[in-house]
Amino acid sequence: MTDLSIDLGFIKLKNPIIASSGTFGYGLEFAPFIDLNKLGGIVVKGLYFSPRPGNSPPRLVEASSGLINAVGLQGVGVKKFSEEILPQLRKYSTAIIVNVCGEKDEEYASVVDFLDKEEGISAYELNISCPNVEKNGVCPALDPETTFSVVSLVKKSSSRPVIVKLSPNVTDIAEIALSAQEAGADALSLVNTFLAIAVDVETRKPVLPKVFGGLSGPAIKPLVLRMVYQVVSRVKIPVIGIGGILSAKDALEYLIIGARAVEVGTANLIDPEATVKIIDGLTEYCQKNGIDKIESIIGTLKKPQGLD
Amino acid sequence: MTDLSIDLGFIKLKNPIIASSGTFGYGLEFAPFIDLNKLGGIVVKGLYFSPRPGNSPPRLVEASSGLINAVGLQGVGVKKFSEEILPQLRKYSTAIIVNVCGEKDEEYASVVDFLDKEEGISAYELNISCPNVEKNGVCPALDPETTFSVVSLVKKSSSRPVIVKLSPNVTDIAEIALSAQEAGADALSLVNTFLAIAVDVETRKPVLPKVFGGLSGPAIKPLVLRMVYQVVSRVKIPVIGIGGILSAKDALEYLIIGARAVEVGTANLIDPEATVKIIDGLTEYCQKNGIDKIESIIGTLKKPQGLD
Amino acid sequence: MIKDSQARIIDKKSWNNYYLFSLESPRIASQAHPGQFIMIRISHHPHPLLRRPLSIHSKDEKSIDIFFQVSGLGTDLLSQKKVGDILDILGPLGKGFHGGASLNGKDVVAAGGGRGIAPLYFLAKELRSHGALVKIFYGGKSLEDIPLKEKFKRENFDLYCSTDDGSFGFKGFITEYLKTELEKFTPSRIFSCGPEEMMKKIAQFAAKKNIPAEFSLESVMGCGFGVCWGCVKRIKKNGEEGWVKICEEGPVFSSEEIVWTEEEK
Amino acid sequence: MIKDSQARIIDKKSWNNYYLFSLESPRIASQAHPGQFIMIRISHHPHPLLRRPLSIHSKDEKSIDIFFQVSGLGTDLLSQKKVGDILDILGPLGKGFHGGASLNGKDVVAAGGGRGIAPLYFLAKELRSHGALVKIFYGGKSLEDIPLKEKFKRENFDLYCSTDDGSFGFKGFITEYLKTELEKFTPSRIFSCGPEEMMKKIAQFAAKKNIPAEFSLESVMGCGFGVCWGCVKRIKKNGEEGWVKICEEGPVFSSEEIVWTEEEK
Ligand SMILES: Cc1cc2nc3c(=O)[nH]c(=O)nc-3n(C[C@H](O)[C@H](O)[C@H](O)COP(=O)(O)OP(=O)(O)OC[C@H]3O[C@@H](n4cnc5c(N)ncnc54)[C@H](O)[C@@H]3O)c2cc1C
Ligand SMILES: Cc1cc2nc3c(=O)[nH]c(=O)nc-3n(C[C@H](O)[C@H](O)[C@H](O)COP(=O)(O)OP(=O)(O)OC[C@H]3O[C@@H](n4cnc5c(N)ncnc54)[C@H](O)[C@@H]3O)c2cc1C
Ligand SMILES: Cc1cc2nc3c(=O)[nH]c(=O)nc-3n(C[C@H](O)[C@H](O)[C@H](O)COP(=O)(O)O)c2cc1C
Ligand SMILES: Cc1cc2nc3c(=O)[nH]c(=O)nc-3n(C[C@H](O)[C@H](O)[C@H](O)COP(=O)(O)O)c2cc1C
Ligand code: FES
Ligand code: FES
Repeated sequence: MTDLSIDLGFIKLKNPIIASSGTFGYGLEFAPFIDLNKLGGIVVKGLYFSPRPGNSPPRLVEASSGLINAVGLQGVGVKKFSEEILPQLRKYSTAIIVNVCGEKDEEYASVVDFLDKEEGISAYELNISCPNVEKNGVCPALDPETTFSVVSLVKKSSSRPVIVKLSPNVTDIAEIALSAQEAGADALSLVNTFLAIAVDVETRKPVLPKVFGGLSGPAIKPLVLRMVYQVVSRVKIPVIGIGGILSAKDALEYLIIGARAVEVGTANLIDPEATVKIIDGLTEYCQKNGIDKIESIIGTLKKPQGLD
Repeated sequence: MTDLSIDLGFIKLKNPIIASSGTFGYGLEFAPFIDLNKLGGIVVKGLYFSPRPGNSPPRLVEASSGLINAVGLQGVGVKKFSEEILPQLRKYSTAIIVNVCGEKDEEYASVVDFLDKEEGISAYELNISCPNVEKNGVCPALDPETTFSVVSLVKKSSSRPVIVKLSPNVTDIAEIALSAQEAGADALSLVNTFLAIAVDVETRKPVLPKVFGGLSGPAIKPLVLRMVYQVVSRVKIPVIGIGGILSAKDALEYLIIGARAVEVGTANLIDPEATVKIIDGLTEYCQKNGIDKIESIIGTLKKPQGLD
Repeated sequence: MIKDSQARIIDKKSWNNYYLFSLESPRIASQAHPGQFIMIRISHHPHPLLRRPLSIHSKDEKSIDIFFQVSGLGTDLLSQKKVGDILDILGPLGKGFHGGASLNGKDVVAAGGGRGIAPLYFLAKELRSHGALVKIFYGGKSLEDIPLKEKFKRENFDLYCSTDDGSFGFKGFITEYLKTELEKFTPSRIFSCGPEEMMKKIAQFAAKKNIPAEFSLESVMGCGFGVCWGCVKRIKKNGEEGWVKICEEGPVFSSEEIVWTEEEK
Repeated sequence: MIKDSQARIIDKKSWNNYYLFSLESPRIASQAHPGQFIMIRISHHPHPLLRRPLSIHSKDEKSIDIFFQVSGLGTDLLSQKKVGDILDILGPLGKGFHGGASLNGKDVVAAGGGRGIAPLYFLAKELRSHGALVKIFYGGKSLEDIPLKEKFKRENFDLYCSTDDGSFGFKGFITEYLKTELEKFTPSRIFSCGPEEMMKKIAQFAAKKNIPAEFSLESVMGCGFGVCWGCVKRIKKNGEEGWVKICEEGPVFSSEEIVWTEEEK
């Protein structure tokens, strides 16, 4: 029997496969396809305090091996989430993580405040990295100071562990990571989508009505692997890798580099069974390679030593 | 007759299609495939002052809709280039641009010094953005100050226009662009490759011996379009777009956003006729859409105005 | 609403740019309603990434048909599949058209343009089985774009064809043809699927004449089962307007529900 | 060294994981030398992006053959192409094997493992046409991995087969078989293509016995025609060691030229 469990310190996961925010709805939508109890965790769709209307369509455009989205975090708000969705989600034995959003630092804190009263949440994932198309993609995670400010504020009011989700649209992601760690982050998740544009050459308009969107999918994987590599050697808290994972092989690349867990995003849209297939693929890999505990491969990348 | 010519201020190009550095050899290698006189320009392979051995293999790994390379700028050095290659290249009536590299600011300047004596070069492209795998991807273009320093030094010694090639691995590429402009850059080219990693999950080694490589190809196009968009509204000098151009449609996206020319890179490896096909495709597009001069579509992206 | 990862292509027909596939899927065949759709996985490689939505064109006991036009890479790759190939599909998805028994003995119109005809064949057969008298309005750019006209004729539907270039039937848009004909009779309901401009026009004169109408909307779909929030359209329900996921609540909506917007392509 | 964007597949054979295609290309057929290769464009979509290098396996008046093993996505997609499909290829590329006329009447060995056998058929035929006495050493994991053995036999080549599992011929690696046989005769030259470990071993005992040897190297290739500098191997020429583009200067090098390195996979 292969042991796929992973200890993040503040929480133990059945396995390192977590469904990522915004690509897994509120979780329940996947119950007809897969046994949710099999997942390491579920990050629900980003929650602002109040319901949000989202952006006007088109909200999606396909790119080469990728997807550009500008959904704009349309969602139900904390109240409806707590009353209608959480009670159903709680029944599953998997880690429920809430993706917390805010226009201002205070909104993040008030979402956490509100949810702290509810049972059945394992951790918060602070979405400080959603490329806000209104503000040309600006978000707190672009800067160490704004990162520090929002993370420390939330940590003050939160009774639960806080995972901070970083943005890839920066020069030195390790610098932001260190800042989040200093502000008290319990873990980091890397990364949210890459700021992107597509143009319709026939109409000469941007395909997305507010020009910008966020790129996800296989196209970004090599870039995110690099960012995880840059961060794991600098921080002490666990890192969760997110970007372009379609298969167990993709997930393994992240784990070997040093991510202690991964989130699977766009893959869920293409194949609602993706997470479970990836979990099965991890078991298969471990069995084939005589690995008893998947923990034992984390961060085992054989780095070259002084080649010419 | 469609007029594809483009005025960059310091030079007029036959058309906006330039072959990008490192993917077009020293240019001559393509003579068996295409008529080099048809191109807007050719940027030759990156030149350091002295010949360079390059990195140990494997140097390439394919990614999703992309290519990761760690060639390491193996090359012949300025002397051999001037004596053996330039005399042959000069015969073609297309803009010859030399991609100038350096370990230190002074090396850039000495390459330019040396080449300034030679005839038949239209401009230099300052490669301050090649992710140097020895230094974990660090390069001058990551920082406005190091950018300013090397650009102003080179501008002092150069009798020719200087195009500054920027890196995508930054938070705010417009800031770097402004810094290069302030230092005297005559144009900007966006972008060099994205710092990337691939892992072999069977051996648990990085696929590239020095871990890092640079991602190019269609995967990066949506990200580079965004960067060009961010830069063109901030600078006065012309911007050349580079990234993932395989077809005329791809090139047109860049031109419509505001790039005055584009460089075609990885596409040359896949189809040595790519540049010429793209030029033909531009003519076709113009004819179909009743456009007499391609100049007239540059920067014509219809930006949304105050949608809800 | 679940997955068939082993739906075999058991028949394939084609006319120029248009294709008709029969897919073996007893489960979907038994559950499907007209106006519902499936999401097809085109490739198992990273590009093209997303599934593509296609309407259920008709159904048999154990199989469903899809009818599609090659519109880009995804449909092009799909068109190259052969009889015997296996497709991975999700469905039946969405809610489909309404009405049915209540239309017994009534005149109804099903108006489709180009590939928009796809769901209307299934709908027309179902409506007739409920006793409705179905008139099909079928428009295309040219004779080549109305390849299903024989099929509708074989089934003895009242068929009104138009082509923009006049190469077959009424010369002009199907909306104009319909408008002309509506001076002669007034259907109890209009069902329509096709380019948004066409549906908008039909909605306008249906509203003027007070004919209830239903439209099948299109949108780029990320998932097809309600989790990505990518497919929204402006919809008014219970007096409230908002962005509604058409994969879940639609793709079919009534005239009163749809807020036709300028921004839509 | 130019392009054929219209090379038609005129024949296709397969054995399990191995495929043999004949491609119509009079130009390449008239120019090709053994050991040269072509670069095939697998798809016209953004993924997989790069062309794939395949050796010229044999040639006819108007066509060339390729013989390949499915090793990943590119070769998998290629294997699905059908007779009549059109391929876009570059070639003939590289420099190929040396020797020829000078080997008239001499014993020579061509040793290939797995897919490495591909260029050796063309080579063996050419060598024989120059009067050389060619012995083929052909190894694979199992009987399934030496599908060309019948072909070599039909052409009356002296054939020595080995399989790792002993399912056919000598049980063990082809290198061991060759070593054993080399106690009985000494060829004037050894030509080899296959896994690097195999070639390294052959190079070692060829060196010991002072037999000149040539090897066809593999590498990930970005272009195949010398512009990306991606395909380099460590090569010693005129006393100087450096990274040399094998697509241009190779892929065939002699024992003395190759610097076998540890880092290579
Ligand atoms: C519910 C639903 C049912 C449909 N039923 C049918 C059908 O039965 N027969 C049929 O031929 N077509 C149908 N379509 C349209 C079909 O899904 C698109 O033609 C197809 O997805 C285009 O994919 P592609 O890869 O070929 O083109 P792409 O290269 O992806 O795009 C070509 C063009 O189509 C647009 N497009 C891309 N995806 C969609 C999409 N999901 N919806 C609308 N436009 C899109 C693009 O913006 C672009 O302009 C349906 C669409 C929906 C939403
Ligand atoms: C000059 C030359 C001639 C060749 N001739 C033949 C031949 O005649 N028959 C044959 O079956 N194979 C031949 N090969 C090997 C063949 O090119 C690879 O098997 C093929 O490119 C793999 O592509 P893929 O997409 O199927 O696999 P991928 O998914 O790309 O890769 C599968 C595995 O192969 C490795 N690989 C990828 N590209 C190459 C490459 N260009 N060379 C070596 N390894 C690679 C990858 O690192 C990976 O481990 C030749 C290679 C070279 C360089
Ligand atoms: C349609 C869509 C909606 C998303 N919504 C959210 C969100 O609400 N909150 C968030 O933190 N990330 C959101 N993301 C980002 C993903 O969680 C993930 O970080 C990103 O897609 C990269 O992973 P992938 O390549 O596996 O998709 C969204 C992504 C997509 C494609
Ligand atoms: C194999 C290879 C070698 C390259 N060498 C150089 C170089 O010498 N100098 C440089 O400025 N850019 C170099 N580049 C970057 C390209 O010029 C270009 O900026 C990048 O590939 C993005 O464009 P593309 O997506 O069209 O390939 C190289 C790229 C590749 C793939
Ligand atoms: S297509 Fe994903 S929610 Fe409708
Ligand atoms: S494969 Fe590009 S130089 Fe050899």
